[in-house]
Amino acid sequence: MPEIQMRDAIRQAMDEEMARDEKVFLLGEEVGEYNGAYKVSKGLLDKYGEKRVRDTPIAELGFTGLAVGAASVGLRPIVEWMTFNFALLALDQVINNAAKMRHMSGGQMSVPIVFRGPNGPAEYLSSQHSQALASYFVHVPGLKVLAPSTPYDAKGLLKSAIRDNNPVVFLESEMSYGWTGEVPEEEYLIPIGKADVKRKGSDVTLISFSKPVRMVLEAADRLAEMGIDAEVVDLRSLRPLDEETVYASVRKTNRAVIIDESWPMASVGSHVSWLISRNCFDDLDAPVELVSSEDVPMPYNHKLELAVQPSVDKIIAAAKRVSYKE
Amino acid sequence: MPEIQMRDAIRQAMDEEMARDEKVFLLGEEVGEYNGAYKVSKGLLDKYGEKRVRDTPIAELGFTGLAVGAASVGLRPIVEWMTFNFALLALDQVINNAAKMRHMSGGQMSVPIVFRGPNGPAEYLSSQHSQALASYFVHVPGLKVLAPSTPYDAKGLLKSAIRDNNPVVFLESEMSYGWTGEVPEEEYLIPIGKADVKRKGSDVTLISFSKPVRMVLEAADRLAEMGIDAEVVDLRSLRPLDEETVYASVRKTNRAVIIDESWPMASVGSHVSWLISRNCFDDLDAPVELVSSEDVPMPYNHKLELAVQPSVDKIIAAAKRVSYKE
Amino acid sequence: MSDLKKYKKDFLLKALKDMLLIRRFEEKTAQMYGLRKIGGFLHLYNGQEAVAVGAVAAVDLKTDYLLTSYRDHGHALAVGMKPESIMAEMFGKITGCARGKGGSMHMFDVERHFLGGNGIVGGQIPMATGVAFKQMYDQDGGVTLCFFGDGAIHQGAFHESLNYAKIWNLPVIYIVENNHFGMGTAVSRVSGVDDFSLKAAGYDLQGKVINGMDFLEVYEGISEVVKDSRKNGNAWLLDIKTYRYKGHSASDPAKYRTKDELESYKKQDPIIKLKSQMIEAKLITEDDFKDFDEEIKKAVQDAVDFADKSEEPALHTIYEDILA
Amino acid sequence: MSDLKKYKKDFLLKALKDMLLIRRFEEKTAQMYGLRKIGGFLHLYNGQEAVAVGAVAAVDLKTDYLLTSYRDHGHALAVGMKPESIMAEMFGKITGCARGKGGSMHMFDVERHFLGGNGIVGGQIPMATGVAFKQMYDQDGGVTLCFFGDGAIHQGAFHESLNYAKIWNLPVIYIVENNHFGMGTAVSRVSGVDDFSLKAAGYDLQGKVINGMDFLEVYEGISEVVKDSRKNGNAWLLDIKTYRYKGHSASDPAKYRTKDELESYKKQDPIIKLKSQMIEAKLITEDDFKDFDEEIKKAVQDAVDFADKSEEPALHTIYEDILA
Ligand SMILES: Cc1ncc(C[n+]2csc(CCOP(=O)(O)OP(=O)(O)O)c2C)c(N)n1
Ligand SMILES: Cc1ncc(C[n+]2csc(CCOP(=O)(O)OP(=O)(O)O)c2C)c(N)n1
Ligand SMILES: [Mg+2]
Ligand SMILES: [Mg+2]
Repeated sequence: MPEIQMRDAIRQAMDEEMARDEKVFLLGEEVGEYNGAYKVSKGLLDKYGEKRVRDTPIAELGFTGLAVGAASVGLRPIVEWMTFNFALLALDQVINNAAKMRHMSGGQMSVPIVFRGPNGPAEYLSSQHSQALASYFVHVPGLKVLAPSTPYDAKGLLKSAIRDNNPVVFLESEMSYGWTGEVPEEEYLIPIGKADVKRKGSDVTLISFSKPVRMVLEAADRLAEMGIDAEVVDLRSLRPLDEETVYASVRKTNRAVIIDESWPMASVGSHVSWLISRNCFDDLDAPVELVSSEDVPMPYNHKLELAVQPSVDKIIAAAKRVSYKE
Repeated sequence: MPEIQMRDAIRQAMDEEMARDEKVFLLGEEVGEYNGAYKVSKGLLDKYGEKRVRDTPIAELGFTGLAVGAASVGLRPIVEWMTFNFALLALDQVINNAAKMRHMSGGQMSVPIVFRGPNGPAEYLSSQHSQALASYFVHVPGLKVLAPSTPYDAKGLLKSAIRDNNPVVFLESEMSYGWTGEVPEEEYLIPIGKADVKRKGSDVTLISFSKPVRMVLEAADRLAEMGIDAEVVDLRSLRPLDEETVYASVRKTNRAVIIDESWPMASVGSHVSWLISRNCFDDLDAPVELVSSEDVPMPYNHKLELAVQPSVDKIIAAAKRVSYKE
Repeated sequence: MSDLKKYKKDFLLKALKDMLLIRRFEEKTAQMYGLRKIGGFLHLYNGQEAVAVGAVAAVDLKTDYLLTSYRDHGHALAVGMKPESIMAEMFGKITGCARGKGGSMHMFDVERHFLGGNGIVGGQIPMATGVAFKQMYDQDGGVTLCFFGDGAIHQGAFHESLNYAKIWNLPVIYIVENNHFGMGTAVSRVSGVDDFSLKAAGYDLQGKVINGMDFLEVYEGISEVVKDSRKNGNAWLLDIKTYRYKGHSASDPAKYRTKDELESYKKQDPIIKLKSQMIEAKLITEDDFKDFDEEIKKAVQDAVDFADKSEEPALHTIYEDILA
Repeated sequence: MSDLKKYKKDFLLKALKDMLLIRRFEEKTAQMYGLRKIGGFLHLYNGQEAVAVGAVAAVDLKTDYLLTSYRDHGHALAVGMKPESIMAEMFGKITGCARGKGGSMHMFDVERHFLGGNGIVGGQIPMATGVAFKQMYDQDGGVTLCFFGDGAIHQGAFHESLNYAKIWNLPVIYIVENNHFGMGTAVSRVSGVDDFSLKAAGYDLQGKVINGMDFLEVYEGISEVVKDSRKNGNAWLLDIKTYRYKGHSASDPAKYRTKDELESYKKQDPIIKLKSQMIEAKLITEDDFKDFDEEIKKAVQDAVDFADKSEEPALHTIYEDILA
């Protein structure tokens, strides 16, 4: 199988779906002539032309709402937000229109649209540019939310997202665009709503999604050296959430650590932590631990910004804590 | 002590602080000539004039950001959002500016501002107008978030909020503006960051904030008739969160139910549920239960909208469940 | 002054009946609100009838689309939605157009190309721009009518949308339904300009002011720009001056305006005006008018009866209509 | 053409030196980025120097305020911030103006009335409007300069702000620092209008186009409107045409423009221009210039040395500077 970068996997998904269905089009800042701020859409303008690959002005509320409107009459837009930090400006159109149209119309409307782009901290960007905002979307019924961690998952899930008849928020990550992984040449889809056990283990369940999964797998390798056999569950789909896969693992290991790079309060991480606490109450041998980012805005200084985020060491410490092996 | 309405308590707080400090001013849609969409600011325009009570155009991002700017150079704005549903349009200015200015400037700036207005469902308004969005603000470091449930708390907390040198989000509720309660004539302040035990009890801890607290107290009365003695903790301050008061109660009752009118996923309710699950792990005799709104957009039909939200019956059922008395 | 004689009787009669239906429907709706059959916010359209009816007459909803705000009953009726389905929606019944999910602010009829009914001031403006984007994308010859209030024009969504409409050549007609107030706030208190069509130039678009108290002026004014928009993909910004007779919503006593102002507009009532013109032109008689007014009142009462008799949605429907 | 002779030598010399400091500083900054002493996004100001320096010369930062975007080094230096504190900030050191929290995009100096350094395109526009609101509220005679790029003008925040400035009479000067590109996107590809000052009329404000490649034209143009704004509380919208010599950020090869275009602007370089004018007017000699260029280069090198030698912030500082 060819090894390709995450950005290529995402582009392949868009490319294949654009080739398959001419209702699919891409819009966003710098997606065309510039080939994408992070080169995710490289070559798509050349291939599909200006009609289907649209550079927008810097007016997020407008192009997001425009895409919601276009989707509601049969097009299938892919909205690229240059980063999710800027999506705060567009949130009203996502929450009050995309997520509500079907409901308010009593099922008459549907809004087949994908909102994608990098979420979460990159490097050296300070606090306005380094926010992991998954919880803002996961909170809201009427949306689906995906957060893949590998090129394989990204491609398969994005293709499903583009074919889905609902608004799907697709969280990528600037730091992982360059990560490589195997992606088959033949077409495949990954169904929305299924978590993936990325590593089998019996002593503790480590649960994560998006960029941190790689770090979690590294922590699991280190834990193995210490005699702790960790199972790693990659949620992949945050809404709907595959609770069963999570509980099955925790019922086996009796211990869980959630790793979420967002702030802790009212986060996806703390939500999953509670779900396990409640639904695996009799199976848990230790409290569920959450390794999140510190509850602070992101500083620019690199040492500080690393200290703020989850790390292999923090994950190991939490896994040892729930294993009572401190 | 005089019994006054919630709306009057909020107005008194604004009135007293405006009288005390001429840097304090109020702005928002219909706060002046119309005396407030829900009459919370009634009489303030007459008393303080147009300089300090400003009717705005319907442009939430603009007036919110304008107030953030004014606060950053020494004024103390109170921003009234007609409802928090419309605050989604203004979120960028709250999250990326108000909550970040101090941080990005290395402590040079401060932003003494209050964002207030009704949050959560009212009645017969369908899904765009019935969202409980506490988690969007609680998620974010750099903000404080308050959610009082009585006129007394509202007044004392709002006065503290107006005097605070940080951005404070103050969650009210349309349905409770008419609720009455005792408020002393002499001046008082309630410190930010302290929960309040609204009812003492020994069998189960019911934890809530804002509008649902009243319903929780009603449920507690009904539970008492059934022989279950519930303690009711009103969080009041969601960020910072008074974890100690919560844990002290749960360590006594060994059982907890959280009641939060927002959607369940990545909510304040599920966060507090996890905190208790983790930090009272050895004290809990039952899993922590969350009574939230259903994970659906709010329908217009009244029976349906009531069915979607927490209710006395749902709270009782949850309390019985954690007491193993189903 | 437009010339009545240019038009066939049927065309004018339909307009008159459509406006009257809206008026009678809103009167009944207000009554039903008083009886608590309808809850929540109720934004009535009395006085503004010529705008929705004139606009709809100027387009073809087979290819064209229409979006508006929460003040949407007039548009719903103008596009041909059944009074039954609108009233039942406001009664929260399963037979309502949105199965009791939306209420007064969220009328939708996708088949008739009426896409709501948006409760967020200005929220429909980017969406409507996107509907026009689809029309441009498919080159299907359609145009989109985007209605919003004078209060909505200060929203950022307006500004961003007009620029898109210009740079991408989108066939969208932005219609400020300028009833002079956003809730209790007079236009002049919150706007630097009186004439909103002035704002078009900032986007290199064209603008126009239209008298919204006259059906034919609305119809002709919109027809003209629709033709241009359909042919050349030009977007337009129309400031249609009108007036709402009732408060902002059913709970608003409207103390912020004078009786004189209200009366002066009522003297220009679009229904009375078209009616008188048609009687003068001998196209109808006073008796004809009375007859179809009775018919319309009966139709409205039928809608109430239908809504009354309809079932409430079952509880399990709260989990429906969320995902496709 | 403005007349050099109207001005004192000191005034012109300060402007020349300020612009040169910015140029040399940015050249060094680019170098430091190459050496990975600086990380993240780095938006250089080369070519635009006359705008910040001309504008700052036209105001009094004891009463006036200035806000800008992430492309903020030029403004930081123009208001008089020490190169040390700016460079140290970019090095992420505790001696930086934001204690290593902000980096290149977030320069702040509250004492000098410079309120950032905002990373959200258009995010500073409502805030600056609010700073002017305070000036109106206190009637303190101050005005606020609000800088933003040609890309930011399509943001809703722009539209909402200008309306507030008009209806509340706020003394704010909106300055489009029009360098013809928003990242890789030429103005003409995303804007319906070429001349942004046109947009002022939509708010009943006044607008003006200014040549941003000439210090005196900027200075005089802004001085004039500042006078009006200070006196009458009028807001203005200025479209100042300029050009950035470097890519959007340090990682951008800027393939979206031609060498010719770049060269044509470099021929109008504001520093070379003022220098030649001053030499011609015999206010300075070529040698004078070389001398203070050396001094400036040394000052910039001192800033680097200072930044290099400064400490990184301690880990516990991550919990600081969040709440007051
Ligand atoms: C974003 C937003 N802000 C505020 C409101 C509350 N609100 C509803 S209608 C209205 C007035 C709108 O006035 P206008 O646009 O002139 O429309 P009209 O009601 O006159 O038809 C306001 C402030 C809202 N629904 N959405
Ligand atoms: C709201 C928002 N959207 C997108 C970005 C990413 N971004 C940063 S700078 C920039 C281009 C801005 O161009 P312009 O306003 O012309 O300013 P210039 O960089 O030319 O000074 C973009 C798209 C951002 N920072 N904020
Ligand atoms: Mg209006
Ligand atoms: Mg630019």
